[in-house]
Amino acid sequence: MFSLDLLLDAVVIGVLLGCFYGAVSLGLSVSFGLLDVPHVAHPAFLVLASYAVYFLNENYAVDPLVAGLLITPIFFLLGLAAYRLYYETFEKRGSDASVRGIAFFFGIAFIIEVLIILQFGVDQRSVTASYIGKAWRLSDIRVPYRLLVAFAVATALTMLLTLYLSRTFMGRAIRAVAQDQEALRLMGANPIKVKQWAFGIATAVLGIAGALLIIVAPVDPTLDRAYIGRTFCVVVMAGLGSLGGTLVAAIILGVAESIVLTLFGASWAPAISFAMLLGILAVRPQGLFGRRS
Amino acid sequence: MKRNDIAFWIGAVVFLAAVLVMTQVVANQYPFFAGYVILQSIALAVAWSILGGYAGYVNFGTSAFYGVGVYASVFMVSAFGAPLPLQILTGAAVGALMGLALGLLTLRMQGIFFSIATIALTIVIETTITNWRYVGGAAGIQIQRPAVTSPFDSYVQMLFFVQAVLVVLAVAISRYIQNSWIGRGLQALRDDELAAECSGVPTLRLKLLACVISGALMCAIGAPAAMYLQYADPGSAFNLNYSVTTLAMSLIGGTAHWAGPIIGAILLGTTQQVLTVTISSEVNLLVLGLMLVLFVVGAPEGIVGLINKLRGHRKEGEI
Amino acid sequence: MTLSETQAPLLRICALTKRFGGFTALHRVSVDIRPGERFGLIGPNGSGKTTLINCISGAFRTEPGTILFRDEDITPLQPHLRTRRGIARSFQIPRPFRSMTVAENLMVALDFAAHEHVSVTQRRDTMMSILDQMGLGSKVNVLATQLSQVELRKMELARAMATHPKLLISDEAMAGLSSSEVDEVLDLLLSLASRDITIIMIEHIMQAVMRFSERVMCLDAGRIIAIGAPSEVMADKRVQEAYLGT
Amino acid sequence: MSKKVSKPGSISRRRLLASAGAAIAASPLGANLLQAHAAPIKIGMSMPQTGGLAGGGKASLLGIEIWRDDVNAKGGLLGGRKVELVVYDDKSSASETPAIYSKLIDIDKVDLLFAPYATVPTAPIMPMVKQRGLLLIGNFSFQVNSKVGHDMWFNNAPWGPADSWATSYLDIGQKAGGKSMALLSADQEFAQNLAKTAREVATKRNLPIVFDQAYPPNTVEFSSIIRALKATKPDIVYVASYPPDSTGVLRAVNEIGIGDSVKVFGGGMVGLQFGAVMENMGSLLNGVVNYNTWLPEKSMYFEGTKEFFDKYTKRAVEAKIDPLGYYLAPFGYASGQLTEQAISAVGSLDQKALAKHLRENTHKTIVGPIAFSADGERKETAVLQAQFRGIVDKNIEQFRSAGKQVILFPDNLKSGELVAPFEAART
Repeated sequence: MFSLDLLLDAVVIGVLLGCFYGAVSLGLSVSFGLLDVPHVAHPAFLVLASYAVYFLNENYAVDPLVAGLLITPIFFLLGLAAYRLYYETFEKRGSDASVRGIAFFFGIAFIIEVLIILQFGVDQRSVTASYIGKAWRLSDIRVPYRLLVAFAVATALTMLLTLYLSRTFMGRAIRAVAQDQEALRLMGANPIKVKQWAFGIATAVLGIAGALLIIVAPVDPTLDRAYIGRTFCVVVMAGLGSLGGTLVAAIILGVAESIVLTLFGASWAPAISFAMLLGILAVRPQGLFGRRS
Repeated sequence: MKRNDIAFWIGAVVFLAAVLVMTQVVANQYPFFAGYVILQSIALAVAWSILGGYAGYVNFGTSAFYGVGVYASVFMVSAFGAPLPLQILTGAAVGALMGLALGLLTLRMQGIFFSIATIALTIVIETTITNWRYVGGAAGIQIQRPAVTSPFDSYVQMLFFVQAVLVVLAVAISRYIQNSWIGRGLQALRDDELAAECSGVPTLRLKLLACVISGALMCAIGAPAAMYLQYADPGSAFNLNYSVTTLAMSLIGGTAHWAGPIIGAILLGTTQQVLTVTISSEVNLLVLGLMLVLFVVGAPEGIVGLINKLRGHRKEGEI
Repeated sequence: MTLSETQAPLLRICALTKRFGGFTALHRVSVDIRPGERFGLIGPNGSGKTTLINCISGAFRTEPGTILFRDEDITPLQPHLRTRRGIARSFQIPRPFRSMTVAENLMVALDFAAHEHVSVTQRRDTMMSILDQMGLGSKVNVLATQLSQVELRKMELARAMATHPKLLISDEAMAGLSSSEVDEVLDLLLSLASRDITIIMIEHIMQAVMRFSERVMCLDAGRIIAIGAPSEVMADKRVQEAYLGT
Repeated sequence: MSKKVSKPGSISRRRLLASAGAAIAASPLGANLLQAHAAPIKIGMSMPQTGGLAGGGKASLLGIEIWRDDVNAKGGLLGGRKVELVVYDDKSSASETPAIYSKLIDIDKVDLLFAPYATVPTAPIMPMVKQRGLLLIGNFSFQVNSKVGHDMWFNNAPWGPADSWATSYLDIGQKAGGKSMALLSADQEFAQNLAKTAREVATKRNLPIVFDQAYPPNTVEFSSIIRALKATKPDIVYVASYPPDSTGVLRAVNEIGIGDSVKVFGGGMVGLQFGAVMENMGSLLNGVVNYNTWLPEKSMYFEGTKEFFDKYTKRAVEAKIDPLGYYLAPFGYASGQLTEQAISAVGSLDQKALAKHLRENTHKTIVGPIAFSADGERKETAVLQAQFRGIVDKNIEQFRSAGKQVILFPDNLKSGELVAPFEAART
């Protein structure tokens, strides 16, 4: 069944799929990677964003991407509030927050899940847009526009965020707070404010990522559970806090998954991806691009 | 301390005797069905806490161990028609090996990296079982129960008793660990791994030991579930719920003391059983979510922590 | 250096090198520490002092280079095995076991690093005597997180002492303390040294180093630039440059 | 613990009151007073209301509730005893149902048992009901009794013999000139059972299987797998998929193309029966030949069918449940009808007698006449194979009219002919 054609195809689709995984993991790369918040509710927020996009698309015929942009300010505020709550309950009280932090965010994830069910029911939902359901043809290769959109948005988001973190004052402060809180305090900035801002941005990014999620495939209220493994896998594989690395790791994952789906026993795809993660973690616990020792 | 030991073992014997009497006296089957699930929760939470509580290594892979226990039984029954004790022993052995493998693989990982690795491990194992046709694969498998052994009248009563024995076993082990040098070493490495190492604590070996004990127990606890359900499918056996509720039970109860997970499991497990037959809808999940958030925020050290606080003094370590 | 030849060294470090990626933190460091010596280790920030300690205590793996302790090559040993052979340390930033009381902190060391089996009551006695000696006797059942800075420093030393060390490495145990507290800790260290414990002291507070050390070594950029009697080292031009230069 | 009576699908208290109010209003006041003293007939079941099967579970339950309200409006059973449902959520999981059914039997002491929707939650309770000699009306589980061999099990689903499903689909494909088959299935319980029978039937007929892959749950993107399938140039594509995947597969087919060789595409795609999914997919559905259980074709209307759907539509919209409800809801109602007829005929709640009556007779229901074979499955399959035609985007109402899903099988219900090849049928 092996053919070069198919392999090429699988790689192309895999890269695009990887970009999509990258886009939905970017926020986590900031919130977990840079800020050390064990944000297992990240995928729940993601699905929530998808439903918000669905709501706007269904009722007001707003293009999903535009809808995604429209909800980013709301998600930014949501992020600010979420961090505040997290800070007040955990970080302020000192160490050993991680276990309880995980439980806390699991609780939040369940609450979001139920709220979605109560509002939208348990059926799966999807959006309509001109670029969904059609493909771009390049000789023999056909690439769904959905994935191209995901690709474009993912790369744009990564670049914007990277630029933001390296060029703006606030961005540099965010990176500094990840390295050394005390140093930042000495510089006269309030690390808590900085972290809160960063968490807001990480959550705001989810608005657009949520749009991508529902553009690429339909969503249902419990979809977040399937993405806990995937998003954390990408961020950890990349090495904490490396945005570019996140995209690369996501692409590696996407290509591996796509190749297994196409050319080998498809049913083994999840095992392959996650075995890869285990292997990488065992050899390089700091991830592929991580700088921490 | 000696007196404590005696009191504990008397308590354990009384508990088992009460369970045994209950199986002989109570004819209604429902208490055994519901009770089995609650006992299973208790045992899982206690077993989880050995690694997750004492050592602070948060294992998200409870469902992986539990599921492997279930499928170890399925395999032993399909291949050899093995009796229940042998199924449980096989589960324990496989679980110990799995714990060892997890420990070796994740020796160098700390904190959340370890947790992520356990998620990955869960997915890898679930996929493997899903693709293993001999034990039913994705389609699931129905299992026939053999005849029940006396003095029990029904199989579920026997399973109830067996699970109660597993609870006592898990609690005894957990309690022994807490009060021994192992527990102190685990606590030290949870607080600060390098400082522990430099105080002479063999952190790697202790972590491995905790992984093996916790893994063996969790698999052993999962093993009788094959006979309880008389059916196994990967989706139910590897359900994420086991991982989350086990974690939740331990935290709600408090992980610093061996009694914490028991209290948490009784509280949450009973609540869930009651909710299943009362409200019985998505609100069930909402209650779990709210309980998690409220307890984690309001009682960071769990119920055990609350009790200690109310008593006004911290429990002195049993030195 | 002549003295060291008359007596077998307690600790012998041979051509120790430690790299982090492309950065060489220690470059072919060789030094012998005599039994019972009070050894001062100085150097500007980032000169490799703490790295050297981490290599001795086993937190870092070294290659190439060997470390001999009491004529045994301990280079391949894990930290806890080095502790059990008699190397104890304190940390620059105190690392107590936060969920434990002072007593429990010490019991960890007593449980795991004790050389021979001793009864629980004996261990308790040992613990109490160490704490009394450190002036922490009244804090036995206090949580480690509730200690003051100087008490934390003392507890770190007490915990190190509980491992029955032959060599104690004190990593800036006086940083951030008031001058009276510095004297307190210094007296403690001197009293330990008087009981046949070899001590390596890393310190920035020069008066303390001068008062404490029989011999001082100065590191700069991972190399030894001076070693000898405290006054000689202080007088060394390269040492002065290293300190002024940063 | 307060006894839960008739737990509706949604937790909305308002709706609960509303439906209770409706039931009371519908029954004549006199009858109401008369029956106030007669003990109700309690029917117990678990139903997935959360988790992966919740969508189907809620629709199915609503069908059963409509039957309950209808029968109570007529004055109940056995001389005025009202029907009462005792329903618990099994969270779509196998591990919950043993305790729930024990509660139903031992604590609630229900008179009759219905099975939960789908195979997974049903499987663990089969040995239990067999051991206790209880009647169980199945609800769309697949071959769950084949190993257990319980002679008081009756499945409401139209599956019939295990292989009939694959047989009918391959018949259609082979008649259209299909000489090879590709098999794409979800690596999950139901889909794998379908795939297994498809393999067996194909082997029996010497139909070469050129592609056979099981994709894992939660697969996001199907482009690459469809590309691989396309490369094998199959004539018949048999897809056994689950709701989220069904959308993904059809999208990928639309984008990547499937090739001109394909005569028929579909077969066992779960999800293409649910209103929300069909509405979302719209024109992507065209040409797909897929299984179904009930469709608004003329041949499908029996006594009471239309009235049922009138009631269903009204209540489903309020409860945010599948507004069409073709797949499960009428069969939930039919479960009730089977029970109702058996109780009326036997004149008591004696389980053995009820089972005997169910086994020996043909029963009239809103989904047509039902007769059981010895294993408790339908004697003959009534699984429809239907082709989507002329579907437009974003319009759920279109699925209510005839001709949108043309029935190709079985012959007695047939409402049109296959359009092949697949590509030709898509426009």
